[in-house]
Amino acid sequence: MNYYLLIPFLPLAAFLINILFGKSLLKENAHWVAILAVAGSWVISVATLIDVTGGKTLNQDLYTWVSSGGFKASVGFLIDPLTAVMLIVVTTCSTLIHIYSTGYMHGDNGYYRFFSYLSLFTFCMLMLVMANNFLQLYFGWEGVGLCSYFLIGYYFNKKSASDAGKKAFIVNRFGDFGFGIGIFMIFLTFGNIYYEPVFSQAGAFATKTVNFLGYDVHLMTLIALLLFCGSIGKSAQMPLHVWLPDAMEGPTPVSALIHAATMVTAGVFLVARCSPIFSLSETALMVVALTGAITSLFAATIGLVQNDLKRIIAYSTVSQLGYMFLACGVGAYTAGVFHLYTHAFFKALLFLCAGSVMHAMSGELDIQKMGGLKKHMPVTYATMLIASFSIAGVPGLAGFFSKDEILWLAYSGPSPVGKFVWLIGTFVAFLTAFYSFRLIFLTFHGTFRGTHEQEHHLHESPKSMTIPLMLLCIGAIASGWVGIPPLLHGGAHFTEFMKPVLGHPEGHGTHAEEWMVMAISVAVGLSGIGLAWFMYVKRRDIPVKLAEQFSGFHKILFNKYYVDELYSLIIVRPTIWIAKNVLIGVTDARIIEAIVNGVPAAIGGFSRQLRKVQTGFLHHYAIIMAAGALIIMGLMLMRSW
Amino acid sequence: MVPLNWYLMLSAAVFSIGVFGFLTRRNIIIMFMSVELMLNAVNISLVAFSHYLQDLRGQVLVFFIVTVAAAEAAIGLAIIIALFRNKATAHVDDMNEMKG
Amino acid sequence: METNGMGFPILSTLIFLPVAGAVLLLLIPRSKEALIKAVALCVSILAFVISLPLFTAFNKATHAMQFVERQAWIPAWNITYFLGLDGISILFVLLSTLVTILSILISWESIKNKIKEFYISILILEGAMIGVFCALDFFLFYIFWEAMLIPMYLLIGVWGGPNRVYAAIKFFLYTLVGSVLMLVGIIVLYFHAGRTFDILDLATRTYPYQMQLWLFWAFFAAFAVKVPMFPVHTWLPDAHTEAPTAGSVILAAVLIKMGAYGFLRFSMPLFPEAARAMTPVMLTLSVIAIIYGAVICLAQTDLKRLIAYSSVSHMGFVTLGIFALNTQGLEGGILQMINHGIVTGALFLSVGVIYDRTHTRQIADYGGVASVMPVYSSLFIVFTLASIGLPSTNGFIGEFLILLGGFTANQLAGVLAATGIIIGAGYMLWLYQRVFFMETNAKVTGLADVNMRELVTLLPMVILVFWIGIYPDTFLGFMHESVRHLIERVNTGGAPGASAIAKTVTEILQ
Amino acid sequence: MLPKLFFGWFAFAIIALSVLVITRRNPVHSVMWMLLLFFQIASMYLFLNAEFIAAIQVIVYAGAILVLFLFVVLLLNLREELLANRFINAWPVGLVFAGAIFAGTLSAVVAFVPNFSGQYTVDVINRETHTKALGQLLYTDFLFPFEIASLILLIAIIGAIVLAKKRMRS
Repeated sequence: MNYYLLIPFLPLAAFLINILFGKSLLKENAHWVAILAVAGSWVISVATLIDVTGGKTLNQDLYTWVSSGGFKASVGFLIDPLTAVMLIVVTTCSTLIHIYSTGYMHGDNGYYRFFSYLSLFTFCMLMLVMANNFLQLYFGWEGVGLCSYFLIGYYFNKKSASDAGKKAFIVNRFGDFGFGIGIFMIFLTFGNIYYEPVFSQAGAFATKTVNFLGYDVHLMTLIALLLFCGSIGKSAQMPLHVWLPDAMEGPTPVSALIHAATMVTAGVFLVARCSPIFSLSETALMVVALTGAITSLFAATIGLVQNDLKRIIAYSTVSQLGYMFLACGVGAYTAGVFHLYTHAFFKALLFLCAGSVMHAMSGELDIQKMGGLKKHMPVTYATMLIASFSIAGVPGLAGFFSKDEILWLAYSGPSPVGKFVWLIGTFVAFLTAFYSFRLIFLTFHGTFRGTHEQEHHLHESPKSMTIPLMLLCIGAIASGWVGIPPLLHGGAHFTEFMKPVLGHPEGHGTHAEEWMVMAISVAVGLSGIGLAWFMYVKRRDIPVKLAEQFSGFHKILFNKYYVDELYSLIIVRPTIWIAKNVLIGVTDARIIEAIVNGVPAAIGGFSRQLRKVQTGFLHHYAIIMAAGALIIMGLMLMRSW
Repeated sequence: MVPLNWYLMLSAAVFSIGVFGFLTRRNIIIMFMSVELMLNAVNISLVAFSHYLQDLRGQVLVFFIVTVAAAEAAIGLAIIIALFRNKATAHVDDMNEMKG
Repeated sequence: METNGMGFPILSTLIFLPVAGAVLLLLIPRSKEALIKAVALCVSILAFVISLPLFTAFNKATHAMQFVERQAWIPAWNITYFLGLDGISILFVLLSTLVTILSILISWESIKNKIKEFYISILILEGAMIGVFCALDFFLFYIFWEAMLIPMYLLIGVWGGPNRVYAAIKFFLYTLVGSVLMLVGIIVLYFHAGRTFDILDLATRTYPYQMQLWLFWAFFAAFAVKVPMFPVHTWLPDAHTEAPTAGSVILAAVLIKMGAYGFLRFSMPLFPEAARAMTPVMLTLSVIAIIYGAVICLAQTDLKRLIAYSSVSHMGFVTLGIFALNTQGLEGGILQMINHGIVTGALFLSVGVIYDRTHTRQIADYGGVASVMPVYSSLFIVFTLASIGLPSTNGFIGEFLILLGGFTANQLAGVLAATGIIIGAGYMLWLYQRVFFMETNAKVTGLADVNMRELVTLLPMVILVFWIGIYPDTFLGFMHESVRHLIERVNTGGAPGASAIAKTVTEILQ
Repeated sequence: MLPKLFFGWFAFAIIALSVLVITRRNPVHSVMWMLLLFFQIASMYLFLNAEFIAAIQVIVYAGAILVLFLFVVLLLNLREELLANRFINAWPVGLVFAGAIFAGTLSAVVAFVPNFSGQYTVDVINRETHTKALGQLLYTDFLFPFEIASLILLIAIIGAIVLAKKRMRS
């Protein structure tokens, strides 16, 4: 089972080939290398999945990466059910999006560059999910962040794009700051940063407390929360969610791959991977659950009023990621990962459809300027509709099963905040259905509201784009079928498959309760769709009126609760101000430089006075010399007396 | 027999006259000659010492002083010529180029 | 004369070959510019080639000095000509020989006046730098230490920017004030230890605690200025900004390493108790330097000045690692010195490349360079990322080990220092965005991409960035034994078994 | 008594001539008085059994150095100087200093009594002849300073030429 090595290194090879030879040799054929590599990875991943279902796991070091004193970290691979599922998610989405990109990016003058970044991203993401120690995880973690930086800022001549890329990287660094310290704490605690020994010894520290920066804190809570900082940054949770909406400056396939299906779910993956640590701390779990719940609600409310096609989906992503954390927080890691897995398909699909729409609209993103597109782009419409049904939780589709499992486990699970987050989750399900269909109705239904020129150009996208749409659509429908709960006479295969790694909490509730939770979730989903239809198809005047009636609230929502402005006001501007006016202006210039230049200046001033003694007149010197001679003579005479 | 002190007193007198000349004359050539005067005063005392102490080393010193005086005169006068060529004056209080 | 196992005095050759090259240059008529450059380049390459066997012949299993050369020099004062390398110093010798080649290459066209003197200065500087790292006799060390100043002073003062004289004098005086205090310290040691300048011998003795403290601060004055540590850093921005590219590169890559090297070679083994006692102060100063330098970078408008201040921040990491006094911190610190030499050296080389074309250092004069100079931009991003410590680049390995060591030694220091990484990403990416992204500035349109010579100059740095980032063991392997020995000395020197640092929480708990 | 009379004459002549040298307005006159002064000093040296030094005094000082002075004075053509003040305005200060130095020196030498006797008594010198005795000393014990003196003279010659030479290019 050594062929697993090829999974990450095929994309790496593709990256190297493209970045070195893409510009001069490959040019318009750059995609072939990338697609072949990632498709190869996909094939091997499938084979790996089959191996893992057969019960095989693998934990093997390739070589020692860093070793210093007692510290050792290697490049190594751990393949277990969690990794296998992530491999499938990553390689499948990546392959399809690579294919889609050949159409979407056609004719772009950075074609080779785009594909080399995609390959690099795939490599880093695979390194991340296949790691067997925290340092390699961190490598992948930062690596995908880097690719995200490159790809968000792909159109680097645009200021907004390069700003967004930079913002994504720096905001993530805030999260990684905690993550890094988490790794230090793990090393200090276990003397080791490999998953296997760390997780197996974690139980021994369940009740330990440790002094951290002068406070006595519960050790496992501390480690879990520090690691969770990383997750917050990478998965765009409150309060570090600000980068993800801006990240939509990147090309749409990038949004689909990185900012929906794979990279942003790395945070969830981290929590799931470290479930043995998180499970030891009720406080940490509660924080995770509440962060997830609040973020999902928060992002969903913003999503209600946005007009930018991609930003709506981006907020939806933030919201759904919150959902996954909510699941992990109530101890239902399997449900979280299950949602991660179904979400990858339907959210990637949503983005790719949005890309297809943009393609038709020559880059226009304002949904208020669209409408009635369904007759021009039937395939896009159909697939996007299915994806929206899936996210809204319509029974039978992928999103339904994963969302239902989360809500049920939140309701019935052991978590003390379970009922509360269930309530929020259900409400968010309603909002999700509403804004998803607001998007559908405004875009595809009604009459076209853009310019004539745009209308003239409307067309269905090329085959290279629609085929991936259709393939992903299959995923959006069917990917949930591996996890049909026993209540619906399914086998819950997914849960069973994951159990050895993640464990699984048993819901404590009757069948009646389970039916009730499911019914409520379906009901709120459908009513959300209904309300959207009512407001954006039937009575188009209501949204305007509502916006006027609650103009204050609408403004707050529309401006995303002013979080960006707040950060700028309390972090960015004061720091720059201090740098300019205090450090450069006062400390360096007025204190240190004043001393450094002041001492020589004082000496200089003294010598300027002193040099007046040098009159240049020979007689003055002669007199002084005579005086000197006299003094010496006087001293000699005095001595002899 | 003339006592050594007399020679020394003579030397002191000549030396002081030289000092006075050096300190007060404006003409650089006369100042220079005052220096020669001082050197001669020293020579007188050295020769006198040599005679009274019955040691020739004093006279060896005189020999060297004469050498140095010759060298000094050559260089000094050359400087004076160069100076005069530029400043057209031999009065030292007209010169303060070395003012700090 | 002790044998060094190489069959010939390799270290002396390394020191004096460049000096001989400088003498050779002296004999070439100044009109033959091409010949002067060629000779300088050949000499530097030859020195590099000679230094390569050090890399392979070095015995990693011992902390003892290797390639030792020892000869009585001034017997009356018991001064010997004593050279040798251990795991701490060997990498710096290699770095010096490499960087010299690159700085000669980068100056190929940008230096147009007094060419002969320029290359003579660089070659003499190379000899002195190698001498500093090899010297094991205090007297010899001090000679090289001061000899290094003169060519650097000339490089800044003669071939520098508009404000070069101020910067050069500032550099010189700052360094000299520090060195003089060190000289006093050396003389005190000399007499206290019964008239010996032998560093190895001195480093095995015990000194009274009060004396250790005084001498520690005397040496601190010299080394802190060179590093430069927080309150004495203001010469660096001026020197870097005004120096010609080659000067900045050598300054950043090698010269400022000597401060940290001094801490490792002298302050710690000679005054272990004082070093232990002063750890809180040093950690505080390091953390201040990290944050202070980084925050100042956020408000810089001058390319070279920004990189200079980032050096203050990065060298803060180095001193943090060194004074963490544990294996990870020390090895990380030493590796980070190499890394900083490579990365900041490369950044200055890169800035030199574009400065040759535009003759402006103002960030506002750039923008959109990535569209006109794609290859250059790719190289620059590699160095940018290495500078902000992205995993798989060398910066990551160094910073991670330092932070791990720092955090182990003092949690607060580790946490505060880690904020430097956030700010570091902030200013470097801001710089990169302003220069390479956004709309193409009129001043950069039509610039030619890097030519072959510049590519050859920058490529070794790219290779090293990834080599250390991906397989750091090649370099860390040199240090293990020497660092272990050093920690032993620091922890047990003076009062045996005084304290054991680097406890894991596990040990505390059990 | 006779030696004291001679000494009195020399002392009087030397002091008087010295004063004349430094007070003349015209440097040419000063040089002339100095010439006389040097002859007086040389004669006094004869009374101190130093024939060779007396010879040098006449040949080198009077013959060479003073002639040099004279040349320069004539070369410079100092007509305006002859009309200006001879002394600086603050000449009393000079007088005070010179007087102080005289007083100081006098107080030191007035009570000086020689209490050392070397090997070169008058008889020895007379037997060996003065020039030979001095020569032996110069070429043995003082050989090295002697050589240095020759170098100094060489340097002085070259230096004087370089300094006094008219600059061709300026």
